Amino acid sequence: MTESLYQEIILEHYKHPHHKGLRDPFDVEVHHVNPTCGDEVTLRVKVNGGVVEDVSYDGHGCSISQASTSVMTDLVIGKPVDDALTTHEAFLELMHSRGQLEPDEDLLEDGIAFAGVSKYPARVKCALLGWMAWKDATSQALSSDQKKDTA
Amino acid sequence: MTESLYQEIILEHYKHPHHKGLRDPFDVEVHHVNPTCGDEVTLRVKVNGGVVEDVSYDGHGCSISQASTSVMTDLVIGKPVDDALTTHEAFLELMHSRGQLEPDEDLLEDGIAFAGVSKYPARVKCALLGWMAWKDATSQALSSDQKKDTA
Amino acid sequence: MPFDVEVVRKDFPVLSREVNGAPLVYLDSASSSHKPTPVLDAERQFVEQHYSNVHRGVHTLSQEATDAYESARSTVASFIGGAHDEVVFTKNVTESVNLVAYALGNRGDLGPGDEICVTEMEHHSNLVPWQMLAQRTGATLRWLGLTDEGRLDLSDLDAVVNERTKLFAFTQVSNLLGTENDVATLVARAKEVGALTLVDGAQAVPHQPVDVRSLDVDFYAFTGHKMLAPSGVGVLWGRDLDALPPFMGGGSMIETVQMTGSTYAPAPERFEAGTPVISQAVALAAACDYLDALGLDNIKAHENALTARLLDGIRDLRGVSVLGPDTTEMRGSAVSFVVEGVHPHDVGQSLDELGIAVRVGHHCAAPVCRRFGVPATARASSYVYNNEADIDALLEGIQRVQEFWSA
Amino acid sequence: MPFDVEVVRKDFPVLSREVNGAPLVYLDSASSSHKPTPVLDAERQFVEQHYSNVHRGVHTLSQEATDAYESARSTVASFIGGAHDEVVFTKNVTESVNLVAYALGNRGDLGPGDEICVTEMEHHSNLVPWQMLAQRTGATLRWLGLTDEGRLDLSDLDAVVNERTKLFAFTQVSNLLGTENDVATLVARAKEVGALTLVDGAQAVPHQPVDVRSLDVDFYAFTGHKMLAPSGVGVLWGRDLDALPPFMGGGSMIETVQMTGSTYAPAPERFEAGTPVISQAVALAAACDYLDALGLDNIKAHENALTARLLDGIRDLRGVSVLGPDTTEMRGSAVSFVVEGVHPHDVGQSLDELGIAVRVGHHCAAPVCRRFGVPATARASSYVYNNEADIDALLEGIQRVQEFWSA
Ligand SMILES: Cc1ncc(COP(=O)(O)O)c(C=O)c1O
Ligand SMILES: Cc1ncc(COP(=O)(O)O)c(C=O)c1O
Repeated sequence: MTESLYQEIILEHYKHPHHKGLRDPFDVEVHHVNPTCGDEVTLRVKVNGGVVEDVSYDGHGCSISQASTSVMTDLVIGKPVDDALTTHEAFLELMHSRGQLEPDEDLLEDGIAFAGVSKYPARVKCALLGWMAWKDATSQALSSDQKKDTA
Repeated sequence: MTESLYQEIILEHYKHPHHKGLRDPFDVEVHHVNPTCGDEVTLRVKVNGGVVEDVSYDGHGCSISQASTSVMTDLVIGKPVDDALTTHEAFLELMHSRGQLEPDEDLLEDGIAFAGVSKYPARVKCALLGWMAWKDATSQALSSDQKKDTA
Repeated sequence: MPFDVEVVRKDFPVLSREVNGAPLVYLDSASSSHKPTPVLDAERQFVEQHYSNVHRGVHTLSQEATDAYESARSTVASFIGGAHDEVVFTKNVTESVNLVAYALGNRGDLGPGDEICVTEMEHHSNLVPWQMLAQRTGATLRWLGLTDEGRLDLSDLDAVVNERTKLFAFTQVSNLLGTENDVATLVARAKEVGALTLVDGAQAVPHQPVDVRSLDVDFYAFTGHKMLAPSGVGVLWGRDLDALPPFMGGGSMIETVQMTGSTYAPAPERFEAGTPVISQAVALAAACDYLDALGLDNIKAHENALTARLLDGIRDLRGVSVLGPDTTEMRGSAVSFVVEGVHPHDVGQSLDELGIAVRVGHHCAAPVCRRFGVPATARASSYVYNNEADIDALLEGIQRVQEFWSA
Repeated sequence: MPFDVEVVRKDFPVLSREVNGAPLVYLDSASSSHKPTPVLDAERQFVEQHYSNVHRGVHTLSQEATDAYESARSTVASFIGGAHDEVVFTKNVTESVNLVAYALGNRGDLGPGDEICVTEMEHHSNLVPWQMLAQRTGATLRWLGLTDEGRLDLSDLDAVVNERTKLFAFTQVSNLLGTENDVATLVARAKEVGALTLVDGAQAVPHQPVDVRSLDVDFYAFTGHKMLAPSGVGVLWGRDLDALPPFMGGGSMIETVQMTGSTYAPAPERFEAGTPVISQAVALAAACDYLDALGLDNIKAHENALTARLLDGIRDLRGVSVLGPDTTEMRGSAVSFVVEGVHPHDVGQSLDELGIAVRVGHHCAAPVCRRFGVPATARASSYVYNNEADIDALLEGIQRVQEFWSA
């Protein structure tokens, strides 16, 4: 079986996901669903002083969605929110590149393994499930933070 | 110009229609329209003792509808209603034959000129306009006759 | 002619394609079928030599096109045992169902207290239109549930289909489970309570002989692209279409039009607003002829043999289970299966890497997945052009998938 | 490339046909156009090598088909200056109009006291859906009348389009009169009163450059079969389709489905219930490419030259009069005419005997006939493949018709 889509790195993260399991403390919890395949993720974010302090999650789904969420946590935990958002942007861009983009390994690290996924439009949503949940949760965390600040 | 559709007889009746103009006395008057081309006919029927005593009409339309109505009046006026209905049936059958039927000249007389029309489905409705109006008016005349009889 | 799948295969150019370096094994016909050369040629020949708009002209091409279109209607009508004027050409079976839903709504058939009945195995196209109709009118949607074997649970049929039921809509064959329903029993109950019946024949008409008169239903709907015809053409058959008010308004469906109001043409024209699916209808008729030439009984027997081979093969595999009936008894050729420990998307993708095309997901029947507690399934479905080698390739492929994902 | 009609003609096999012993002169493209070989080949190549259902699979063919379908959407969107997600594929422009009419109704936009405005020159497909919507909701239908020249009578524009107007639907180019309307003036008035605008571009998009953004409308609808594409595919463009609730329910238009209720996908999927018109959309994109390669400005210039030749020629004939604008100023290529003393059906039939195809009847715009006091007209309409010889044959043909019928 060829492995054009299923890179070793993806299989590794799928079989041994990082940071999996819901943890306390957290600011925001979100639940995202991919209606076309039923993949689900519940994801928590803790932001502190402009830094992504923790991301934890649980869910089920295909290898792509599970591995991609695992890779995402590696890339954002401990990073300043702004840097994490930049990484998020870069991953999004890669996913929409239909295989036309050379991914930036310094920025995306294990995430570059998903470059091949961008050639499979039906799977792009899988790869983005965890990332979108993180973005959503982080935005909520930031805006409730802001409210606290201005209150 | 070929004359496959426009037989001499048809052109004759079109240019010099028989029995045209509304006349008294009559039992029933009907108004029929061909919505696809706007052809119209107003037609009166007088039935007496089981015989079609008179049919008169007015209207406007294409050569086929006008000529066909003219031919129809020739064929039914003065005939026992039953015979006229048989002729009507035969004409209907001819019109739906798509050129596959050898028309009965004894029965249809000038009506056989319309055999060619049956090959042009778009024109069949034109050829039937007056005939359908006559059938409608005659049925009404008969049923009101019956009501009178049974009253 | 005897049914020879190897001869049939020659009519489908796509079957000589390679996918990911392997010969294509196409097991996704329940989603959409391929189209044989004679059907494509019939459409092309019509378009190149006789095309014009229909119904509205006296010129030669317009008459030829009208003849071709109306004779396609006759062919399609005969194919299901109906009459010419009982057949409406639509875009797909989804439009056919929506047509009836909107027309019943426009007629004012439904209101609070009335009920519409469906089943839990419906394709979204025979479910969502009724949900929307219920929402618009205040009527209540009810449904028959499923047994663990993937059959309709008829234990509460009499309660679910009752005196308040105005319409009972159900599929003849499930696209996810493969289950064939006993139409006679369901229609009998609907008749007892005076409900109209609509049968979704999308998965039946391509695969087995169907006779709408003996089914004794009010409406029967199916779709061309699953039966060797192009996309873009569906069918609604109705016993008494003239009793329905129009759905869409526009050209061709009218009798007289004034600015202040219009009157409508009789069926079937009343339901074909605008320029119809002309060349697609011609192609659908050619597909009916093609299927008739093969013989629907032969097709059914051929598919049953393949389905049995697949069901038997899966039974021998460890960690693979089938959703829906486990034998070919009252069953179509769609076989949904789940591979333990491997997500259906990964199953489908891995099979594709071997050139094997199966569908994965909820197959537009999400409630069935929910009923069986799975997020999705993989589904293999065979048709006239599939052979034993295809089934064997799939069975072998599933094992390779298992190896890959357990490594 | 310079526009060379003789080169173009080679792409249309039907043009080498004979009709009643004479070479075909096809002047009925306003009703439906023929389809060039490159468009037919593009569809066939797709169907034979890349066909599958779209949107629902991970296997290779399914992805190729989805790519082809979605890239067709982009091509069609660019063709009219719109964006990918603003384009919905329908069956024909009639469905596009009905989609908006039903969706507005479903949203509850209209009720007693509200008004819908149209014009007296609308095709039935942009009139009857609004009559039906008015009937369903209790809203009032109003319309702009016509001048004797066949232009919109704008003298009461401000009264007819007023604060109660919720939607103003009008055609860009009349299929019967040929009149091109001044969209900017009409849209400006609609904007003043906050009414939505829908433009029927069925007779515009095939013949001239159209840019929906500069037209500044809310909805724009057109149909494939009049612009070198197959029957069975139409388009609805919308500025903000996500604001509309669904029209038809079914597969592909949903987000989540439970038996108790469903949520819907964003536009454009929300409006494409069921298997879409896949290969027809691919063909429509090929038709857009074909038209783009010819150049819409070239096409418009070519047609204007033919229209001028025809209008000038008819002006020289005794007993023949044109309905609608007498010059090419703000005018399409459809020319309706009446031959004194000869019923339009007889005109059309007699011309057909000479191999000349024109349309006769009310052209699905019966109110226009009524307005001009004729039961029907004959209509000649030219397109990319017509040449001066076609126009001359028609002018000569009309004279032979006159001779025959005055004999
Ligand atoms: C101006 C106009 N609008 C609408 C239509 C209807 O198009 P369709 O029949 O493709 O829906 C036509 C053509 O028939 C037309 O010319
Ligand atoms: C049982 C059933 N009903 C309805 C449909 C919908 O068909 P279409 O998408 O052609 O409208 C399908 C196929 O997708 C089906 O399998």
